[in-house]
Amino acid sequence: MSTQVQERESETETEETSEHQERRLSEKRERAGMRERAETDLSETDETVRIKVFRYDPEVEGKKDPRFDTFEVPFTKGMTVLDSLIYARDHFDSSLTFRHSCRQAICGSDALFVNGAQRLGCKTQMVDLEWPVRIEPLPHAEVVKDLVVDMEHFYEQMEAVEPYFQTNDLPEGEEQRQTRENREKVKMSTRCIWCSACMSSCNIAAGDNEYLGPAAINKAYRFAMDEREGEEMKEHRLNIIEQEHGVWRCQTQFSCTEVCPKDIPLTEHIQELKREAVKSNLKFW
Amino acid sequence: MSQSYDRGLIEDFGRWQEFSAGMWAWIFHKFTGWVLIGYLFTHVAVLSTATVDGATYTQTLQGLESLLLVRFLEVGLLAVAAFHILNGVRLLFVDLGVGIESQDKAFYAALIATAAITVASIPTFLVGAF
Amino acid sequence: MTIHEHDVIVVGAGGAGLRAAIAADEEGADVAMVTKLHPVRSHTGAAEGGINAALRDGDDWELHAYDTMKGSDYLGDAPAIETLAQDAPEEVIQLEHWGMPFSREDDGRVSQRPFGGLSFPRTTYAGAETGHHLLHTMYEQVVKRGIQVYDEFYVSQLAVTDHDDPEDRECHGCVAYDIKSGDVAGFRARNGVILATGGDGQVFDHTTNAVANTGDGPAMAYRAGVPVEDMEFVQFHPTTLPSTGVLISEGVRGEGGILYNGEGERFMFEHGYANNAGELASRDVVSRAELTEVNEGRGINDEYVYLDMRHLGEERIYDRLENIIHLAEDFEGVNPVEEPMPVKPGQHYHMGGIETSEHGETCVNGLYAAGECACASVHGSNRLGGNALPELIVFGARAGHHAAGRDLGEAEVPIGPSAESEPEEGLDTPVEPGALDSTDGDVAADGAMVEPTEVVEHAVEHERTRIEEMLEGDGTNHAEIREDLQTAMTENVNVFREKEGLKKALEVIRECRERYQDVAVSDPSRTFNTDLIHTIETRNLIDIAETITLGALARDEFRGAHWRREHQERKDEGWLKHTMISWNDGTPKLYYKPVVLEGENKEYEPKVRSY
Amino acid sequence: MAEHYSSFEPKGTRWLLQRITAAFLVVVLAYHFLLLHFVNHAADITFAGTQVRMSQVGYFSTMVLFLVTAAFHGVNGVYNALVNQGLDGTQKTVVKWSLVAAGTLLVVQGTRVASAMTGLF
Ligand SMILES: Cc1cc2nc3c(=O)[nH]c(=O)nc-3n(C[C@H](O)[C@H](O)[C@H](O)COP(=O)(O)OP(=O)(O)OC[C@H]3O[C@@H](n4cnc5c(N)ncnc54)[C@H](O)[C@@H]3O)c2cc1C
Ligand code: HEM
Ligand code: SF4
Ligand code: F3S
Ligand code: FES
Repeated sequence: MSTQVQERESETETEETSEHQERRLSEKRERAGMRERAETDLSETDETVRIKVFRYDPEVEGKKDPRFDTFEVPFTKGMTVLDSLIYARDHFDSSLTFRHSCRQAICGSDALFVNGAQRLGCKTQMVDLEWPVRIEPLPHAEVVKDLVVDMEHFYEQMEAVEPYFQTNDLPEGEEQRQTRENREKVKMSTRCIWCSACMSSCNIAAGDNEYLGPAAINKAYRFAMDEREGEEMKEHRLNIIEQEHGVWRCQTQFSCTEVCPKDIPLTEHIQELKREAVKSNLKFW
Repeated sequence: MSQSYDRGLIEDFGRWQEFSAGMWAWIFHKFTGWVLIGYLFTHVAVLSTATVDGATYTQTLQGLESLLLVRFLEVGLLAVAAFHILNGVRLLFVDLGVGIESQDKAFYAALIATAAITVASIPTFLVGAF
Repeated sequence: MTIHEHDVIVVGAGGAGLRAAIAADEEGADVAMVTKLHPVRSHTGAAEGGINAALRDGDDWELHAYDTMKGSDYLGDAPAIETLAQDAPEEVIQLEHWGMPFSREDDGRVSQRPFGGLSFPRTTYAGAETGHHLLHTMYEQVVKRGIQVYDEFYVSQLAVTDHDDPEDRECHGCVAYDIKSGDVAGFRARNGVILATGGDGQVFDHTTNAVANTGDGPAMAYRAGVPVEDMEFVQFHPTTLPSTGVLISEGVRGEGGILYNGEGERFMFEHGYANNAGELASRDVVSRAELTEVNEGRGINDEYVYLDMRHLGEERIYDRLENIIHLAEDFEGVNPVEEPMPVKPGQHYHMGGIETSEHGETCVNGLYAAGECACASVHGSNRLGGNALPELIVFGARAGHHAAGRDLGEAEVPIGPSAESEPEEGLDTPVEPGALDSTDGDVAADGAMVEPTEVVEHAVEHERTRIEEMLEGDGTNHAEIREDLQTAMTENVNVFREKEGLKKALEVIRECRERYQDVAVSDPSRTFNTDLIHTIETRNLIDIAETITLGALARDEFRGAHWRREHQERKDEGWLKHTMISWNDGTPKLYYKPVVLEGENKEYEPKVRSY
Repeated sequence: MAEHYSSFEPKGTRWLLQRITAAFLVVVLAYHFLLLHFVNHAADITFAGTQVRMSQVGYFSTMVLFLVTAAFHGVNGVYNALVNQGLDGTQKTVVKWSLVAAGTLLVVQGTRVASAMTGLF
């Protein structure tokens, strides 16, 4: 026989489930019930789902004034919001524009405003929503066209926190050591996929354009809490997030934490940085 | 270059139906905070009658207290203060990173407690007003 | 006309592109990245499993090389494989030094785990999201170094001179469409262009690849004269969710998950596909078994089979396979604790690609390729799990260094049409493959034109006209063509391959070409016109699909991921050679190039590949 | 490497003070409400009664401290709220100093009132 590769991948890391994951699980269990109901309803009624999609194109007559278009999309089990958009584009209107790529909640392209909440299109099951489904571009961002918003500002904020590892003493030819606890501590913060859902949901970020925003602060947290960077660098990092439009702007609205598709406890991270900043300031008094 | 369509401020608060617990808590806290500082200024103004003489002071206070409206406003003030205090405590816990996962429950608890305190205090406030 | 000028232009910003850009920057070159997606959106982020590197005592690069050669079914080139194994440890340590959050052992060192086909647990990982961390860590370095990134710029053509012999041609840059503004811009590369455009899974209708993985790099390089290598070797994964192609890892079967057909039979045993290993048989065996069941009418909805893990018990599932619950729920709407998960085979990785040496060079001067779009070749006919990520960083770095001028010595993997050992003659194709008529414009300028900037300008002009025509014309929508192409490929060129099916596929591909002749974009807008982008991509898919099918038709043996119904055994006698296809200015030419089995210290002996 | 250039970080400090004053206010405000609405009904307040309470040094200083903290907490809160809504530039400076003035005024006037209540001065 030619190919008898025993490809055994054990992709799951045995990690303690954090409280957030716990919460998410219980939410899932609740939703399972909701789904059953939705499905039984479905089999009896029509098999299409109506989506109302925000349309805007600065160049095209008739689309210069924003409007909503309605599409009737055949429903299939397991259909996500993104699937419905793809269907509408490929079958009804090829000019329907939205960003998407991975279809598995890892590229962060398709954060949308779905039925009044920031969600990833590819990770939102139609049956979990109320129909008709209303799909809009992310609030608090400039719309380029249809569902595409300008991400430049978000990227600028992300890049303002020196989002790269910096350390002075690296061992020659081998890795730096890091304790499991420390890796566990930064673990959630490293999961960010730059989707900008959090930023869009935060009212402070909406009002104060210079506010770093939850994602960028979380990025800063990811490095500030990484023991490999050392104490001195941590001070430097705290100075960055302490600026006028840094952590102090956060009013613990928790919207960011609610919408983050990667379940990152953003508010908690921001709060921890505030405490760290206060502590480090106290040291010098 | 394409120009972009900015949906402006309607986005901010036009969506209040969608707000989650943390957002409502933030709004209420803001509102109650403003009421309280507003009250503090008025309060000091009223009390300033004490700088004229004792009689004016007593007269003013009792005069105000005899107004039914003021009695009701006082109940309102208590409600506002109670919420601000309770949610303030919730916020302090959030700041300390304690029980962050239950922040939404804490907000509901604060609301309920505020209502309870307010209702329970009505007799005390209104006594002798009628 | 906008022309941006840099020393090195990297096309694509996934793992390979980012590493290449950093490498060029390390050499002091002025480097820019041009990418159709913002770097962090690249599909490298989807990789979960890990990165193979011999880091520990008891392991060494020679073992890694040996495993890889064996895994490749002796179709990998030894110098490339050895380079991969030798450089991987250093590159992985480099990633760690850039802050990549690897999983850790108690002593604080990075964790490694066992993986299929490896003789040592050398798969270094970062949770179940290794690719995500790799991608982000390297993008962070790009930010730190201030490397210029032109994101949401779609590269649609290379600026290559049109000398008759591809080996005389030179690449001076590329043309990109600025998605946001609609401007067609030229990119002039003083030293070199590095293609790192990733996979091409969209050739099939069901894939674990991203929607953006459309094989643009290989298609552009191919049309510019660079041969593509081993295109028939496409890896399929047996357990992907039917509606999205999201991968359900082998972990489920590893923990005891069972496959059932529509009649409730445990078919791996009951229908005798793998009486010993059952569900744990290798990827290709399981994939073929699933498809046989479906084809013989025992599938569910004529499409998929069930992967059931309910018997493991809720507790064990939550404990070991929690992420699977989320995947199934989020992407398929199925709660695997309560119901079985529907699964079917999906395209996963393309071993073949742009022919390169182990320095990433192609036969066109100044044109490099690295990552999944390239074929160095390290994976031969079958990629081992965990070997793609090291490929990105090792060959990405080498291409970057070389393009920026570092001397890496003479390459040992021969490249270019002159490496031909024998031409393929008499391949029986039902239709003529290749271009329909004039191929004017595949290469940028006429031979007399030597001024590099002019070559770029010429290419820009050409693309402008092409785009203008598509925007203004009236005609077929590409989506239908793409759909038919994908369906035909999945029907005929997936894990099951037989002569008639392959021929059928070639006919459909030809039809698609014809229909593409009068394709037009219905969205007239210049702003973020994804309709236009997808239309251009579809052209690339057609070319790639054709090379895959031609390769598959030519190779009448069973090796690695390539299985032929009529030829179910490996034929080392005649087939220890790479299938090469060169565009040949519109009339594709098939030929073969010998495999290099001569390593640094030893010659690899083809052995039976059993584990 | 950036040195820690400032040992007194105003933003963080105000944030911290806002929390500290809040913690203090919880206690004092609750006490204040209980005392003046529940123990002594507001309607029964007379200058004489106030004077008795105010003449105790402990009570007097608590009330002044209450005033100062509440003034800081309230004014700082208002300032933060405005800044969060995007107040910037000169406007911000103007608001800032107006608020400082208002707060100071409040404290000064409040202290004068409190002194008057003691009847000592
Ligand atoms: C689900 C999944 C799991 C995997 N797991 C593993 C694993 O555990 N271990 C492992 O080793 N490998 C794994 N692989 C394989 C590996 O992830 C890929 O082979 C690898 O990430 C490809 O990287 P790349 O840099 O070549 O391309 P990509 O990361 O796909 O990047 C391509 C880049 O090219 C750009 N681009 C494409 N076309 C154009 C154009 N025309 N113009 C401009 N820019 C363009 C894109 O914007 C993108 O930035 C997995 C793959 C998948 C799909
Ligand atoms: C009694 C206990 C009190 C507690 C526990 C408390 C707590 C808090 C906290 C924690 C904040 C900060 C919110 C934030 O920045 O996120 C705040 C804001 C504020 N507080 Fe209080 N407070 C109390 C009393 C008062 C009093 C007496 C006043 C009035 C003088 C007041 C007025 C304000 C104002 C105006 C704000 C700003 C609200 C805003 O954000 O708009 N508070 N309070
Ligand atoms: S923190 Fe969460 S919501 Fe915000 S950008 Fe990252 S992944 Fe998206
Ligand atoms: S929503 Fe905004 S206010 Fe803070 S908690 Fe999140 S950043
Ligand atoms: S498509 Fe990638 S995150 Fe949704």
